[in-house]
Amino acid sequence: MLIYEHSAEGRKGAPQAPRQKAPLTGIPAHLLRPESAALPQVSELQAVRHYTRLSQQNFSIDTQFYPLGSCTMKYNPRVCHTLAMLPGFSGIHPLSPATQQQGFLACMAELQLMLAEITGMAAFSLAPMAGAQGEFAGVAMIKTYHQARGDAMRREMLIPDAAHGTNPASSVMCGFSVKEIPTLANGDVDIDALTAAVGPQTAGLMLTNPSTLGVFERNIESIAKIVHDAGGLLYYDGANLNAILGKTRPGDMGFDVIHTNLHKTFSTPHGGGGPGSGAVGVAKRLQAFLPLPVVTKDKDTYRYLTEVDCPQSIGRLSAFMGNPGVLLRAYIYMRLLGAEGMERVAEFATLNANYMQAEAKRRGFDLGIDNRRASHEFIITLKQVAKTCHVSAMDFAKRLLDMGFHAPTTYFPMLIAECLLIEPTETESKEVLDAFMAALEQILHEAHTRPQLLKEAPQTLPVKRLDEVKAARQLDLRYK
Amino acid sequence: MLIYEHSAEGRKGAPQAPRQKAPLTGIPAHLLRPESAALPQVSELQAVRHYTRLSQQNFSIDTQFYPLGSCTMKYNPRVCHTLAMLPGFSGIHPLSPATQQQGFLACMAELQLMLAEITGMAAFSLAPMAGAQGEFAGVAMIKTYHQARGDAMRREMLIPDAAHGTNPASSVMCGFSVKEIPTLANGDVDIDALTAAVGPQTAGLMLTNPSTLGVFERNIESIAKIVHDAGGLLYYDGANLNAILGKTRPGDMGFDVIHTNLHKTFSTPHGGGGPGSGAVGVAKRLQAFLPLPVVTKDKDTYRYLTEVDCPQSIGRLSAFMGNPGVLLRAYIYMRLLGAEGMERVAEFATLNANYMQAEAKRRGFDLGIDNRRASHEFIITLKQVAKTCHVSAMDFAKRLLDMGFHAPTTYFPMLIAECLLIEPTETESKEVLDAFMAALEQILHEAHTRPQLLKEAPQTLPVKRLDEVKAARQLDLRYK
Amino acid sequence: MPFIPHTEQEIADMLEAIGVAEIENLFDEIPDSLRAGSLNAIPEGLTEMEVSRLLHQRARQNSTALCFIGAGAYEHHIPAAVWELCARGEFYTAYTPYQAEASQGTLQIIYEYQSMMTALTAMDVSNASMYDGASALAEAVLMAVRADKRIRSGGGAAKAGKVASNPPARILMPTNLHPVYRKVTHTIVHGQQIELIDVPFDRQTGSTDLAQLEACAGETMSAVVIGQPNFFGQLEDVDAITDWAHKNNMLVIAVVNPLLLSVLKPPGQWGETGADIVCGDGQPLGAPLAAGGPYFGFLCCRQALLRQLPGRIVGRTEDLDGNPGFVLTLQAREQHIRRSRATSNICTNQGLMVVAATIHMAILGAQGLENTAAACYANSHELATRLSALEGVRLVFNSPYFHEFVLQFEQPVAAILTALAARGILGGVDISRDYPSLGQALLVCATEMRSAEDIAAYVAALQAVLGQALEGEYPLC
Amino acid sequence: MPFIPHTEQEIADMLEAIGVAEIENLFDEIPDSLRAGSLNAIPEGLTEMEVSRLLHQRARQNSTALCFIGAGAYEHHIPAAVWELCARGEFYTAYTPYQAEASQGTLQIIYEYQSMMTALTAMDVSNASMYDGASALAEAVLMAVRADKRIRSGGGAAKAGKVASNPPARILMPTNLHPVYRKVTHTIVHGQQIELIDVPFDRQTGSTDLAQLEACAGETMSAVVIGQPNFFGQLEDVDAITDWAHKNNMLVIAVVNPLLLSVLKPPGQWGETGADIVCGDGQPLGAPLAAGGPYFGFLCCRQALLRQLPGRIVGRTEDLDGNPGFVLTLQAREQHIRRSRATSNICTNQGLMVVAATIHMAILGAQGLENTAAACYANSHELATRLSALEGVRLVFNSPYFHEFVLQFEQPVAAILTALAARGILGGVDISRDYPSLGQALLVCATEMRSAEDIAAYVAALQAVLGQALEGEYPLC
Ligand SMILES: Cc1ncc(COP(=O)(O)O)c(C=O)c1O
Ligand SMILES: Cc1ncc(COP(=O)(O)O)c(C=O)c1O
Repeated sequence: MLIYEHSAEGRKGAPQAPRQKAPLTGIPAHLLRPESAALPQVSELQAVRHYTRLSQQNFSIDTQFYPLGSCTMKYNPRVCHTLAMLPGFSGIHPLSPATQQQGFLACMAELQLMLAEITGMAAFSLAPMAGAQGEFAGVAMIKTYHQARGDAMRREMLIPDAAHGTNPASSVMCGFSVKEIPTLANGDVDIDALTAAVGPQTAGLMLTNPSTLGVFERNIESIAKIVHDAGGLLYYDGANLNAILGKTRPGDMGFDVIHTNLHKTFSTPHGGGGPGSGAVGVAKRLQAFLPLPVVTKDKDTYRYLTEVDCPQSIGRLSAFMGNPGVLLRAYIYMRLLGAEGMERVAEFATLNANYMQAEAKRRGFDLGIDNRRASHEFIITLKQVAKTCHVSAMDFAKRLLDMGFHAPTTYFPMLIAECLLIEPTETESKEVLDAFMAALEQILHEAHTRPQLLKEAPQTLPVKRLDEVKAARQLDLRYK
Repeated sequence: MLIYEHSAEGRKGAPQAPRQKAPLTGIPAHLLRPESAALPQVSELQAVRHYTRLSQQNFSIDTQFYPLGSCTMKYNPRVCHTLAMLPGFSGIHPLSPATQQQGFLACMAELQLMLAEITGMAAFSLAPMAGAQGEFAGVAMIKTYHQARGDAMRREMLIPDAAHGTNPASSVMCGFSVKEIPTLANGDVDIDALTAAVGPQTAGLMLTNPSTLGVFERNIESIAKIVHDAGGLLYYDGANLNAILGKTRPGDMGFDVIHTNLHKTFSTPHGGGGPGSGAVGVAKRLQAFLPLPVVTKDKDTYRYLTEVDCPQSIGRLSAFMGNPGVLLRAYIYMRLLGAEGMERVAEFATLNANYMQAEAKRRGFDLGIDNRRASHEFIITLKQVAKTCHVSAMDFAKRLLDMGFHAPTTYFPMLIAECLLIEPTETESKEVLDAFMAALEQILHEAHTRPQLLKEAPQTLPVKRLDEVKAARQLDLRYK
Repeated sequence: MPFIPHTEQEIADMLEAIGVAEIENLFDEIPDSLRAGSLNAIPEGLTEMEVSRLLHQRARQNSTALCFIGAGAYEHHIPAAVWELCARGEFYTAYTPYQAEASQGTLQIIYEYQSMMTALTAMDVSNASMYDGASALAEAVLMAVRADKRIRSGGGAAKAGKVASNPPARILMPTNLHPVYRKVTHTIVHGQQIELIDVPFDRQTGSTDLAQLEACAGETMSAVVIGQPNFFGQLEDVDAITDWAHKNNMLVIAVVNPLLLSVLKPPGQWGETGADIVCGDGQPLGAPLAAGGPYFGFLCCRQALLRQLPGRIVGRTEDLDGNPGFVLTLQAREQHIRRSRATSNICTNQGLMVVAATIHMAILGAQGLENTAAACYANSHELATRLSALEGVRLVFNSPYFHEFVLQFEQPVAAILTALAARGILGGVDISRDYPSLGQALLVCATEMRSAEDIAAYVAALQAVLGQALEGEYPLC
Repeated sequence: MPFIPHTEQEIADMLEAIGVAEIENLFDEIPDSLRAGSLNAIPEGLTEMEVSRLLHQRARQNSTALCFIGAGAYEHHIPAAVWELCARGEFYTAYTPYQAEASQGTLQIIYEYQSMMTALTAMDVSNASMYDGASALAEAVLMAVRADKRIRSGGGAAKAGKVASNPPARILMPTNLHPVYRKVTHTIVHGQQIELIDVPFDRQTGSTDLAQLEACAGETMSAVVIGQPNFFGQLEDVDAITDWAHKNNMLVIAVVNPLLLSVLKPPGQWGETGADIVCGDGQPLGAPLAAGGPYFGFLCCRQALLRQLPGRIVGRTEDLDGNPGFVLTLQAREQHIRRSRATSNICTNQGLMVVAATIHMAILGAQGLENTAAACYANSHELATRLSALEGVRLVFNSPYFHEFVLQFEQPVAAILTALAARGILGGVDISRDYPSLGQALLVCATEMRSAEDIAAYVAALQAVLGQALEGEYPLC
């Protein structure tokens, strides 16, 4: 039932708003709203009950194992939320003088430094509001860099075919054309193809490492050399940073620009679709181009750098300062972990993924890429089962929901047919991993014996399988 | 699954506690614990997931209609919680000097005054921690009053048979014996029996008005006269105060002592079994006996009254000040409502109950007491259906759970066979009341056509009907 | 209408269904003479915004000074997850779990709580909570008396009103128990003719004086109460007292701090056979100070005393399909069934605080509790050493204490505390009036929350305060 | 190990299953040359207690002065229930609702949000949010350009890289729009060769100058942007501008404050046929100020532009049994399907803020929003009247404004603000540098949160400040 269906005309008196409507004398009638907006009219109890019950219809980390590959669905420590919501932070007006927000700015300055250290970059801007905006900012910096050197012909961005969709989309938003680089069956970039592709038109290469195939790009040093030799820059998509925290640093691999998804690696909650943060880091030669604002310290006082300080900046990406509430949560998380805690993240995320990969193989699943170390995630391909039993990876996913697990990422990366991309994260226990693997094995068995169980799944959720085709064909996008 | 079943030996390092265990040098070995307590060893994620999922196994006001008679399960405004949890309140040490808690004490002083005004009593103490402790305090004050007057023979407390079990139990804890007074079929106290029962041994009479039968005691003035003439005092059990807020006042009816359940009438949440508050109010002649602490104002400063100020007090009931967090929530609620809002509480609680009563009758149910106004609650008796269809009030209750409603109170008051005591409260909408009545009617129909549906209910909850007899026979009271 | 969802149309429809013209008619059974007038002392309703502003103001009027007060309520770190979970509507707005199938969340938590409390105390059973530590002690005393066959013909407080002629039951209560606990116990039990007999403490150690106890050997006492640590923070020789009591046909009632039980010998292991009843305040397990509550009382006992245990108890059972589930059990002890013959009048208890304590213990685990308790020990000892090194300050007792200790001054403690408060330090509790024999005595506590800087700040402030004249800063009465 | 649940035994078992001796071996594909050294700039881990202490300290270092700043972020009362519900783990810790059946909570809320936003704006469709108001404006500009058949051969930003030789698309951007919105739009769109053409405002009214617009009549412009109210808080003649734009083959992009839409004419009703694209910042609907975010951008449009709309969209559909349910739909617009030819690169958006806004609107309803908006209006007018009555202060514009207004001073605004801050007043935003033609100009706002006393405090403080010498208090640069 929609909140609108609990509404009754004439219900009123929310105790949250001023009791009376002050007169709007002086506004010409033709600028005023002729009748009230059609919003629901419900009591606070009705609203609380409705949204509490809706919440219960979600899977979430706090209720289920959520091994969504590429998304790093780790535990979000509660203290990050309660501290970030302290009135001393939640009450700051973004345009209040810097002197009035020194406590907040101190956190941001330290966060910039910590991110630079863990990634091996020279400087960071916290401005981008999600990974994709970080990519935009990074690619725009690459563009501005070439332009600033008078190197205006570099119009092409190289992107491996395994890359996330945001990589090509971001490049195009910056005015680049995109050239895809193929990936070998072992998961590494095809170096020959890359060598053939680079040239004076090459602005740069965008790479995720470990890649979206769940393996570490072993030739990263050669790749960096090829691109750099051709005059291009290297962009690091930080979505998979969780796998290497404290173990190896993108800056040391040769990357010039990087975005980090704080809502993945640094545990800020995903909120059912954001807010996130795609903080960007750069090597020295790109520092002047960082998006604004950036926090700096003059003597004992923190303040934001502006266009006056940074005339070469690519500019601003939001009205104020990105998503400070998210940044605070990441800051708190990093302080809780410390250097030693970060290294543990990579170790146990990797241990969990490799354990599941070994178990998957043992239980008869085909791996997307065989005979390699998994990074923090790995891929199962159901191509064979699909052919034999006429069930799809999507059917597997839906059946998992019935067993109380969120499904892994399906059909991404696109290179591997009928794939499940599985990322357990470091915060899950062996108990959970074993239960999940047992469920997967049971479903494999069901696929052979009772495939309709998969096709008709889910059966235990608030709704059964939803008709996506109908949704797109007979558009119903709002309550009427 | 129990939290213990998620435990693994050797899991450790809660980031919430000091990292190391400091040495306990100087404590003799025989005073120390030889081995760690058998508590579960889980990660924060495991705990959060476990308890989040357990929470989802509860019915609650925030998720379901909860018409539990005598319990006043109204909406608990969320702002009462967020404000009561402000660090400025939650951080106060109870033994810090009064000068350090003036903001808190100001709220308490005003709460005392507001409760006195709405009940018509001379003074209040906020000390009792639930209704039953309020009863204990009130009855103890009656005892002390008689003793202070040298009237030591008054050893008997009169209590109508419809009364809540806490009334007789509280009287006995104070050293009284209990005499039951019968109730007439129309719900009023049997005046003749009362007249016959009073005497020089009468310490007082405990009454709930409106009574637990859901009707207003019309002869309250005569009753008060009879008891007072015999030298006894009148005790008001305030569990049903919601019905008369702002409409009539116990003090004006002649009551000498009263407790109010702030966790009912004044909307502090019940928390799955408390904490509550049973603040007690008294007429002038009992003021000296109020339990401590009581808040007072000297010039501009608030402070607690102590034994030095109140040598005749019955004493203290808790180590500090009752349940301040509960008291704060009640205070905030009362300030939100104001005088006009309180009167509306009684009006709409009564409207809802009478509407449901009329609907129940129209839909073929037998009323516990017919042809009277319901107060804020009313009774259905299923005696006839039980006889005809061999289903019980409990079966009705369980079937209601399947339909998404919490059950009304069953088998209380004991006077009325196979009864459901239904209290909707003022915060529920007609939409909800109609849905509930339709469900009741459907169950009545099912009782005649498919009684097994009732007997096997519930079917849709985390567990099916639980075996209470087995629980009591084969005691399993902790994880071993 | 704030919080009331009715529209004009719905009101009209409902009145029509009832068959009255207006809401006022529904109150026509109330005699006119009793109708209330206007409620002048109740201010007009506020909007949520207005009430928020008011309460924020009030919150700011309470101090945020550094707290070195203990005496039964302790400032501990509470993991953020605890109250984030407790405040979930499904816990926060449920009633007592009368409909078991619709209350498995609350019921299972209570079962887990009972498991954890019995583990901490090493006792057989726990109930689902009492109001607080002080009232739990009173109930423990009532249990002991009911269990004492020499006093009463049979269990049940029900007889109380009728046995006034019996000899009064007696309980040995050391004076080094929390003074308010002793007062509360008196308030609650004296209606049932129970006498609380003082036992003095040893002036050197602050602990219960075994010689004094020995004077009561052979007398008919239902129980002896032991606090571990006692009100002064001093440790008692619990084994010796327990064995002495049992030898003399008395039960042992332990009053303990549940956090410290993570490192101190649990009452179930005291002496040869352990304590019989264990109670205390659960505040150190997840309850914020909050001006005194809500906290909760815990109450555990040996299996033999189970039927005397007041309050709710949850048991594990099975559903129709044989799956495990939880219910309230042994309800025949309770007032809603047994009425005047119940073990107690308690009904609503402190459920939500039990949820908090359970989650708190689950998150910290035994190791977290141990590290916390040990940090309290270390901080208090550090503070005691440094304070008592100051001129004019001495530690009163000479035997082991845990996280509270008593200091003695030459100047009036009340004046010292006022001067400290002006420097942002809540220095402890003045116990001079409760214990005149100790002179100008101050009870001080430093939990794990007090950092090295906090401790240094106290030392510096006290040094400054003692160095100046204190005349007239505080009325001495 | 904080947040890591593995026991030594489990680690051993897992390594054995993998077939390696130690965890380190799992990293053996990383070239040795690339292994990281120690991370010196990252401090040691803190316990939760330590981190709480630190963050409380940091929180106290931010001011709690009375806030009269607006300029795109407004201090409004947020019902307590909003964040109590948003913070529930099921909302807070879910991912984007890719598995629809396991995400009906989030999906239904987005559908309700789309319904409410289209109701407020009187538009046909809404997406599920953009990052913020400024980036939403940039996306609106991109939409308008993609929709402009005169500029591009066909939809899809994909072509951007290849059409460098096309004539640049142009958009009319009044200078009375938020200066940072204009900057952000430039940052985001200029890579696609889109030109933003300034339109000056009328010096008397602060509103868009129709005469200046008329100068562009006949030129190929993809759209004109209108702020209602504009950055100065002044109201625009939206009907006239909308009709002018449509007559001249331009789309109309409205930038609006969603709270004020409860009382101002909705963009869907501007002029004869309404605006085409509506965007703005959702902050006034339930987001705390929080140093600048997270807030969220909203983006609505007419049905005809639906396929150009970036971001997520939720549709209602049916399940196998024919029961209603919700899914992400029209995903072929998005980057994860369309990649380089997507409408935008946006992926993660501001989901939780949408949950907050939906609950906020549900609780307040139209009436609550209207009363709030009207209170902002009343407070700002009261404040403007009283401030501009002071010597040396004048209101710059002479036509209707809503809840922000511009004052002009003879003394430097920067110095005045510093002096006010010292008196606990955040007096507004100095816009002198962005708008030199306005002289020493200050943008001031008073929402419903500012009580009569607050307003009086500002007036008194400003009076005091203006009465004193201000030399050198603030560097003027
Ligand atoms: C590999 C990869 N790159 C980029 C992104 C985009 O990040 P965001 O969703 O924060 O914009 C994602 C996240 O979905 C991703 O998995
Ligand atoms: C009529 C009546 N009296 C007394 C009580 C006891 O109140 P409490 O549970 O707060 O102790 C109740 C509540 O259950 C009640 O309904």
